[in-house]
Amino acid sequence: MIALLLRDLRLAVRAGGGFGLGLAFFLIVVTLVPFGVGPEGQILGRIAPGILWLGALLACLLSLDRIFALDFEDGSLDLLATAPVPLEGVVTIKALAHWITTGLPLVVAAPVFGLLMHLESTAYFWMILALALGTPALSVLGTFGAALTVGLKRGGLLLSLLVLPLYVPTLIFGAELVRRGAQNMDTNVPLLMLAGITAAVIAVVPFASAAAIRVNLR
Amino acid sequence: MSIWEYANPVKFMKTSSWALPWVSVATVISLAVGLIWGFFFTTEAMNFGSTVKVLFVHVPSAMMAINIWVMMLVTSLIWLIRRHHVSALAAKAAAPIGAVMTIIALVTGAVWGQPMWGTWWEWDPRLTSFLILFLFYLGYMALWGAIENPDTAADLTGVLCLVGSVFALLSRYAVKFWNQGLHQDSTILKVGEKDPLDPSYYIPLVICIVGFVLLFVTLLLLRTRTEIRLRRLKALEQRERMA
Amino acid sequence: MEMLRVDNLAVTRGGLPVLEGLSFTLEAGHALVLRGPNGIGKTTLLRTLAGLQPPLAGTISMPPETMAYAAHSDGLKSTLSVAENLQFWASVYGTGSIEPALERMNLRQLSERAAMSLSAGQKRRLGLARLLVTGRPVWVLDEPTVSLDAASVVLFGEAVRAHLAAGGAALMATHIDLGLHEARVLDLAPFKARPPEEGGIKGSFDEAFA
Amino acid sequence: MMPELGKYALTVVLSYIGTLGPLAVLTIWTLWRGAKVKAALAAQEERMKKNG
Repeated sequence: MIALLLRDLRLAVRAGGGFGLGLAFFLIVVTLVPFGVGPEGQILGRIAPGILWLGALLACLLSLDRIFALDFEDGSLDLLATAPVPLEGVVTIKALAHWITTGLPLVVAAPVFGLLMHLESTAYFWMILALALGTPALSVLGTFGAALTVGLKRGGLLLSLLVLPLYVPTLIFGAELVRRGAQNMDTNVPLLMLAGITAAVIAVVPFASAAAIRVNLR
Repeated sequence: MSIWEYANPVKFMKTSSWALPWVSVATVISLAVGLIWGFFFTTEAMNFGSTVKVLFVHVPSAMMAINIWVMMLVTSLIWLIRRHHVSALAAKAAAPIGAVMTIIALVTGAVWGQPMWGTWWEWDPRLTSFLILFLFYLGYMALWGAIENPDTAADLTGVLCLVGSVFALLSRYAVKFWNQGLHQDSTILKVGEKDPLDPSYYIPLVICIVGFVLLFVTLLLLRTRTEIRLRRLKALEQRERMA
Repeated sequence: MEMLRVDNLAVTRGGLPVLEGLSFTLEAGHALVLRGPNGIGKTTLLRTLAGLQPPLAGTISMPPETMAYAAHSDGLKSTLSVAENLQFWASVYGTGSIEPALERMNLRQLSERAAMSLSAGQKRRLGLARLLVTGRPVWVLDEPTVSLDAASVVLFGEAVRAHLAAGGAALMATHIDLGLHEARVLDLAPFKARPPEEGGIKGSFDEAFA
Repeated sequence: MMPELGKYALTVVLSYIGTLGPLAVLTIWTLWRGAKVKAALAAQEERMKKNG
């Protein structure tokens, strides 16, 4: 299992900027938004949590289709499925590797991007907390979408259509947590919901993903 | 005699071809009676004016939009557990009907919202939830369309339907939390409470709901028959290629 | 010693039966070559044996954790080195050192090279080394010599012979000659599934449609 | 014949059109596709009977 994680991380690094790509994309989104809505700091500050969340969503989506596609093409997925490791574990590790290469850098870099977006100073802590709690769910749900579309030639667009509706609860509670936190309002409900969704997703969705992979390899 | 006998395609084709004329006639009658009654013979309501007549198309379509997804969830489960092909094909056949019902609910809602709330679209929890439901329908149908192998497609869409159902519910809760909204609560279940729907609206509404349900059954039977034939056609073509 | 027994097996591709009534056994120290024209269902059969898809009928019996499956492609990661590729599979199968496998397949000099810079023959040797590090006795190989030149085919034959001599067994599917003359050959053509009208086994959907 | 709808006439009529329109399209599409597939299946079965 650890060997698989190390292999995936190593592959991501050698494929060229495994960690950097998501970040660069995130930076582009953050750069483009002021061109679209105007440079006023007040407006930017108000929409900053939403933009940062949307950026995280899209950056995550960007690399989803490669989670299983490469292993499917070169036959390693067949070999992994016949190897003495549970496929549920393989799927979870794949999601973890995806999170480490896309989600984690975003969490770490969020303060910098918050600065660019005039994020309110009270919101920084909540922004990082929300991203740290929410992005693992994005990766695990993304693996599910990738598992459904692994055998398809042009699965990219379909993958987005399948995965994005599943992101709605995480997005809502994540953005709401930042908004409420920044205004010193009660944060219990969104905090618990965000963490609860992530925990439940990590516990249950890998079984669905593994089932989908098995069906696709049949 | 078990209910699962109807899951046999041959038995299903026989039974459905016997049932179809009756169901379609009942559909036409109930829809005609309900809609004509609702459109021509109901009076204006106190705070809604004549827009209350929208009730008779808006409420049934909204109910069907949700119920069809629930029906797809049940048939998907039956397929995943008992491997009855008709069940999977019925779920496939139901999805476009559900999507159309969702569109109707959204369109009539927008048309009704314009005079009542002064806007065509509001990011109200109910409206937003229906939009999300529509996205789920789209994703489900797109996945069916994208996969060549019919059994693979049935399995994967079944799993998607299960996961999607949980997230549709979760989104409903999240959206409610996110925005408290203008939409009033559902009126139909308020009978006996302090603000019940006037009986003069209640009867045509029930007839309309029955009409929509029957219409769904008719279309579902027709579409499932088509899907079974299509499945048979594909199997024959494949066999011909192999021979 | 019997490593694999297949009884009255029927397999499907895309929901339609392709092979039926197939029975054979494979003993330790023996190789069995499955022959037949393209499309007869060799790959489908091997995938069924590997547990990637369920059989339509019949039974497959073998001791647990004895089979190593290799498909058309080797599952090699081109950006990883030879040693890294092998080390990964050794950890997955929980076997120890990769040194003996490197030695046996004559890959020691290449062990630091990235897999993408290997020739086709070297890649196949790496694929065989992967089978060695699994430590599994029964090799199930799908078209193992495809895209290999004559010299590499000889090398492949030697590797399989050594594996058999060490008490292993091999099941291979191919439509060309492998150069393994001692191997038993099983022609799959007689087991081609007949249409249901002629008494052949019914696929899942035909069955329901009657 | 037309009921008195007052200032909301457009709303009510639009909503009924917005309902019956999509339903009609869906019904026609369903029937058309059903007929097409039925014919295709009949043709296929006929051909396979002839050939073998």
